[in-house]
Amino acid sequence: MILLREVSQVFGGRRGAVEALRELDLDVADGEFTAVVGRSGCGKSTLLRLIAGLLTATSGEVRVGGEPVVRPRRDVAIMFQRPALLPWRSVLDNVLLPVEIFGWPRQEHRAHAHRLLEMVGLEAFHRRLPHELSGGMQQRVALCRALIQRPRVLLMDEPFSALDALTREELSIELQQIHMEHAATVVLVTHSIEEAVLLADRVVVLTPRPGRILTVVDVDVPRPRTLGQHAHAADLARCSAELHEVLGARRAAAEPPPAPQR
Amino acid sequence: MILLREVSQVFGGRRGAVEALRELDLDVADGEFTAVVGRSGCGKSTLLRLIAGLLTATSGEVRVGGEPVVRPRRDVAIMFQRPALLPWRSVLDNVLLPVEIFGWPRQEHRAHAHRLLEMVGLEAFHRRLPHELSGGMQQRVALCRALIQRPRVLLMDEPFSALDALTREELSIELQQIHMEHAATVVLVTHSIEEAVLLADRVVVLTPRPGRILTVVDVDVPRPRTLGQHAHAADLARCSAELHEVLGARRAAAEPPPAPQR
Amino acid sequence: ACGSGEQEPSPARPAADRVTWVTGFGAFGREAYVYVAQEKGFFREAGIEVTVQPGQGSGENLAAVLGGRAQFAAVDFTATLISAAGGKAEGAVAVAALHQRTLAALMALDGSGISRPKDLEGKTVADTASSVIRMMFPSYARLTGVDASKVKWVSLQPAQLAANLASGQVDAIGQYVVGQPTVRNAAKGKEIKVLPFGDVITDLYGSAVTTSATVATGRPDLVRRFTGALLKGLAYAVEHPQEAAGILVAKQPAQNAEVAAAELALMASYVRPADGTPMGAMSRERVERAITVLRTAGAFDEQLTPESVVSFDLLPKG
Amino acid sequence: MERGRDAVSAAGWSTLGVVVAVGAWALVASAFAIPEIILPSPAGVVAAFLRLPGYLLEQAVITLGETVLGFVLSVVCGLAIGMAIAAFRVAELMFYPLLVAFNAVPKVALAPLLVVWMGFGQQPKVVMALLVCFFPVVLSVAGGLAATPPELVELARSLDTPRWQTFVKIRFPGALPQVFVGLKVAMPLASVGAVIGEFSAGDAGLGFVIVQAGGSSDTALAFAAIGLLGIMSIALFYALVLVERLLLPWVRETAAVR
Amino acid sequence: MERGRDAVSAAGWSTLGVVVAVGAWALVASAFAIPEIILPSPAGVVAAFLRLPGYLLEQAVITLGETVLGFVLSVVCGLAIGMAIAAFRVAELMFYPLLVAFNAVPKVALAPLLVVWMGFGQQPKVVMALLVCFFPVVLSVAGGLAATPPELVELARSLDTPRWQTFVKIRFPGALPQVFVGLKVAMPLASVGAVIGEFSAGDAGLGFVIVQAGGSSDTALAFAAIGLLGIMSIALFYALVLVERLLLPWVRETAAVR
Ligand SMILES: Nc1ncnc2c1ncn2[C@@H]1O[C@H](COP(=O)(O)OP(=O)(O)OP(=O)(O)O)[C@@H](O)[C@H]1O
Ligand SMILES: Nc1ncnc2c1ncn2[C@@H]1O[C@H](COP(=O)(O)OP(=O)(O)OP(=O)(O)O)[C@@H](O)[C@H]1O
Ligand SMILES: Cc1ncc(C[n+]2csc(CCO)c2C)c(N)n1
Ligand SMILES: [Mg+2]
Ligand SMILES: [Mg+2]
Repeated sequence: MILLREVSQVFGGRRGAVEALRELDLDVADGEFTAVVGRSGCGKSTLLRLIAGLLTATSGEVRVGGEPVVRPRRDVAIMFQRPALLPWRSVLDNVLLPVEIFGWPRQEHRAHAHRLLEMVGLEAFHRRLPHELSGGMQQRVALCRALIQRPRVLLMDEPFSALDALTREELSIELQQIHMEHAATVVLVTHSIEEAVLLADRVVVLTPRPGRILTVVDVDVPRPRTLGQHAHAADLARCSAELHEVLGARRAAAEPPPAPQR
Repeated sequence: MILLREVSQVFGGRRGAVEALRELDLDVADGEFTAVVGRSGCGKSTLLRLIAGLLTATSGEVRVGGEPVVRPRRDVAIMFQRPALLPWRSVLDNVLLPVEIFGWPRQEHRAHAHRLLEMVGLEAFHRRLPHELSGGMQQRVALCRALIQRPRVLLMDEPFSALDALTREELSIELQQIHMEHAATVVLVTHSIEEAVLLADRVVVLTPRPGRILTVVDVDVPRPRTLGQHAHAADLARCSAELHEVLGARRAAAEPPPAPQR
Repeated sequence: ACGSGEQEPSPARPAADRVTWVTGFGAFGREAYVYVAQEKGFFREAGIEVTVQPGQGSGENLAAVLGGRAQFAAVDFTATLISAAGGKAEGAVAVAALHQRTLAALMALDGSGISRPKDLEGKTVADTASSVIRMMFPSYARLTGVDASKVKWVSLQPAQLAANLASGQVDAIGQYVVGQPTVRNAAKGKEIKVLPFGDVITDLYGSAVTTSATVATGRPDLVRRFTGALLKGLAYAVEHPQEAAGILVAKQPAQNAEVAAAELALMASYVRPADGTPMGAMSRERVERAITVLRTAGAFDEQLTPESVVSFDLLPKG
Repeated sequence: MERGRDAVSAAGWSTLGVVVAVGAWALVASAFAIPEIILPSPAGVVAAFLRLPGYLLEQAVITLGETVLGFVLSVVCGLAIGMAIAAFRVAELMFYPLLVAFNAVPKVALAPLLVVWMGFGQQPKVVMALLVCFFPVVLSVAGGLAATPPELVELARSLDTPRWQTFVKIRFPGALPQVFVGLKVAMPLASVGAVIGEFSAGDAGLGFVIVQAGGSSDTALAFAAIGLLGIMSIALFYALVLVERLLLPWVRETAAVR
Repeated sequence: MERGRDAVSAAGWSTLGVVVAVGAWALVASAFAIPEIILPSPAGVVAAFLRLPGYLLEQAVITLGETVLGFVLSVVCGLAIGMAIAAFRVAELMFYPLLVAFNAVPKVALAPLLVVWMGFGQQPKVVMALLVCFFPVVLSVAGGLAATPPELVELARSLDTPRWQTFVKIRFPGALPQVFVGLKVAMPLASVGAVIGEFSAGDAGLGFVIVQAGGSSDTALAFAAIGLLGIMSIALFYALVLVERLLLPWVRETAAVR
């Protein structure tokens, strides 16, 4: 479904260029759920932008559904790292924005929007304006806006970063559910290894700037998955451990704290 | 150092009022490190705003250092949930903003700013503008801006939410270091129980809207702490488990996923 | 094209011709005669329905006539000559003189040290930037023995002239003779010394009824009827200045009836021909001499024939 | 209750402002012994108004009509041109310099042209009002549209939003606060335009009164007309502010405090 | 290279715009057989310019000086008043209505006063330019300052930033893009103001040329002066755009694409 070949992205700037991605190759099969992890600033958001057709790669090839990506497509939805809500629209109208733009029947999708808001626990807030919401609530509205499109490819940039563990887990489960029902191809950027392992078929690990693929960890655990006391808990834990290993988090933490710098 | 008595906060709005906090009592001792956890939208950011003097409580009393809070004080620094960087200032100048405003000698604090940027891994970016940074990088700049103030009270609203596990852990250690060196009173809002337990003396758990104190978990583990294979790992794990228990996360996760809603 | 008529169609002659008349400048007392002709029914008798529009000065009035927005306008004939010589007023023709001598004048406050033309030397005189008075001054200066180069001119908007004279910003201003009551009012009743150019430059006409060649050749009958009625109004107005002023103020409440009456009284001697020729008359010889006077004064260099600026066969006869 | 008291104190301050201004004027007029013909006293102006109240109000209504019509047209044209400039680089390159040049032309100079084309009626005054005031609308529309936050532009792009929909649903609503600044600049200019139109042709409206009064050196009457013009503009301006508040409640709610 | 080609194509389009406009003008002038006195042909205007090129340029320089000086003063005053209005509610309540009313006064009506106070020199023209164009600056400054993103206002408050520092370091830089829109509106107005000043008193500048040409019905000469005025304004406007680009590089980098 998604194919990247030797994709590099360099940002020019008055203070010199920044190499965000270097010669990245990636294949995501139809219906596959891929998680992307990597250090802050390694190019994860840039990767999603490239797939979404919002950026044109400095070099290399990006294809979705076999066609080269030259501009955004309507069957590809992206949920940004920032909520990007329209401040003058109510929560409900923000969720319905794609429906309006696609010219879909509003009445029908209204019901869908209400269901989604119900799901993320914001039904009571559907008539409010974004500035009346907390950070996490805004993020959930953005999630609903991405989901209402029912896209073939769903790109999500840290969708749960502003959410508490419980909400995060509930929504992970919902997302899994939606993925299973619609067989959408999902690429999810996250900083939570637990989340990556819980949701993804494959976890792609990027190196720090410039972003290249360090490794890909396959998570061969049947769905629906939950963290905790279930049958495949051990499998999940193993994947998790492997990722922690690769990312070097535990190792670094185990070392004595670095000498104070002043 | 910080004292809240029967603090309630109600937001008026054209669509009806929202009760964010209800009759909250909280004491934070001088030099204490308090973490606040709770579900999205429960009033954590509101709580920080009240302590920072950015909001006046609908009812109740808020004191810092014994004095009623009527307006922001310069010995109280707050790091917001959103980076709130000035788009026309370079990274370094953004970090130096408080220095300029406080009229401190710029030259001296320049070095400090560079050390902080070094610490968060952004020294190479100090001349760039905010829009050239990734989400996590912006958040780190905001962190530096809060730290350069060397405040007596440091209020942080999900400071690491956009950071990968490794960076997050590195910065947690730095933050601990700074807290130990300066004996600052810290209130940290977070969604990561691990982080709360790693850093805090006490973890305050808020109920969902309206926010009230559900429970307070004390973490009696000497510093410096690290997650992992250290002496007090078991203690930390116990606190962590207790919090998970209270927050209901694990429990919910252990249950079968809720029936699909459509 | 016809002016937008605001009046009821005349019941007597439903097929009345509709024309627009543009006054010389504004709707001051000196322009009251057109309202008189209207009010007294002179136009109706001539089978014409007239819409009156306050004018903007010579240039704009010529433009209105040439552009076909108005059929007739009062235009200072000196300005018409100057514009025509520059090739700017092609097709504009005078069909009747309103003033037999130019109304151009300079005015000063009594006691300002200006009592005769010679006193102007070394003084500051204000006038509108486009004023014909300024263009006539060299002739006036020559005829009165004034060294024109010793007079300093400054430009002001028309409405500012009196105020600046009254407040002592300038020593004298260019005005039409009929402006005296207004200036006296502005000067809080101080007496005004008037130096009329017409006293020494006798060849220049004042304003003339001006139309376009299109109307002049296409509707000669309309022109005759119109000028006839208008001049009737003019005669009536200068004979009955109080009544005429009343008619004006009824139409234009912002005007002051006393000032208007005084203007009309002052205008009387300029309107009636001295030599017994009919009102509105113009002669080829005088027009020729006027052209010469202006060319000598340096107002223009080009050749100009009287026929190109005056429709002699349309002039009022007896 | 709060709001009621606020409104009262607001009205109080505004009145105070007017009182101070009129007081300063009276003081200047008398202290520097400026002749009445140049700067009439407030009392003289009021007296001039009371001489012809009916006539003046009648003329004010005429000017008001031209102003409002010209303003509405300028909003329509300004929106169209501003959007074209914001949307098409070619439109910007081709028309921006022309607009700038045109805007620098003192419109009085165009009056004879308008008279020839449109006669002596209301039409040329309305057009004059339009010409004088549409440029601020164009610039504020173009400026506001160019200032859409980049994240919202990216959102629109990600939905493959057709251009006009991006304009209508995202860029334009976001530009509205700035557009209203342009409208507020344009509103008083519209009345200036109408008055300039009246200066140049016709025999009605406050502009005509000003010319007539000026020509007869009746400065107090001219100032009375000018005063009416000012009052009219204040009313129109605050009507616009009201429309803004009703249309854009979210701006007030999120706007910066003082 | 890219940029070079862009600049060439930009210049090309702008030239095309001018050519189209002049062509349309020539066509209208000849097709409707409009008399020279009302709408001279482009050729006539060029001929009029070539008759007196030195004189016209000299007058243009005089007007340019007044325009620039008036504009600079209006920026200074506009910033001060705009900031006062944005900072103090009392200032807004007291002075806003007065400013609106004042802005609606056709400035020609104030010319006599200026002449009495300042005589016939350049000063009253500069003041006229200032008076005509400072209102857009005031409104855009006040509007821009009121539009600071709430998170930045909160940031300033959290640092207990003194008010003036909040203005200088946070609200004002953020308002600059909008302020420049106001300056762009004001710039051509400044030249209108200077010309109106020249209409009213004095014997120099393009405004004087326009009035004087009107008297001898030399409309072509008046249009030549108007044309110079337009060219001058375009130059000043784009100088301002250049200053904006140099001062606010971040705006271009983050600004919305078309
Ligand atoms: N300005 C406001 N106007 C109206 N309601 C508000 C406003 N700010 C916050 N609220 C409401 O107050 C409640 C608490 O908000 P707050 O931002 O404190 O939550 P939070 O705990 O920080 O959530 P999160 O973890 O999602 O950031 C929410 O329900 C929100 O809708
Ligand atoms: N518009 C831009 N101009 C210049 N550099 C940019 C731009 N956008 C991103 N970059 C740079 O590209 C690199 C990758 O950015 P990106 O946003 O993809 O990181 P990320 O992996 O999403 O990080 P995070 O986890 O912090 O969000 C960063 O170093 C950033 O500085
Ligand atoms: C009140 C008043 N009325 C008429 C004139 C005379 N006038 C008006 S415009 C103009 C120039 C001709 O184009 C002249 C001479 C005046 N000065 N003041
Ligand atoms: Mg990112
Ligand atoms: Mg929050």
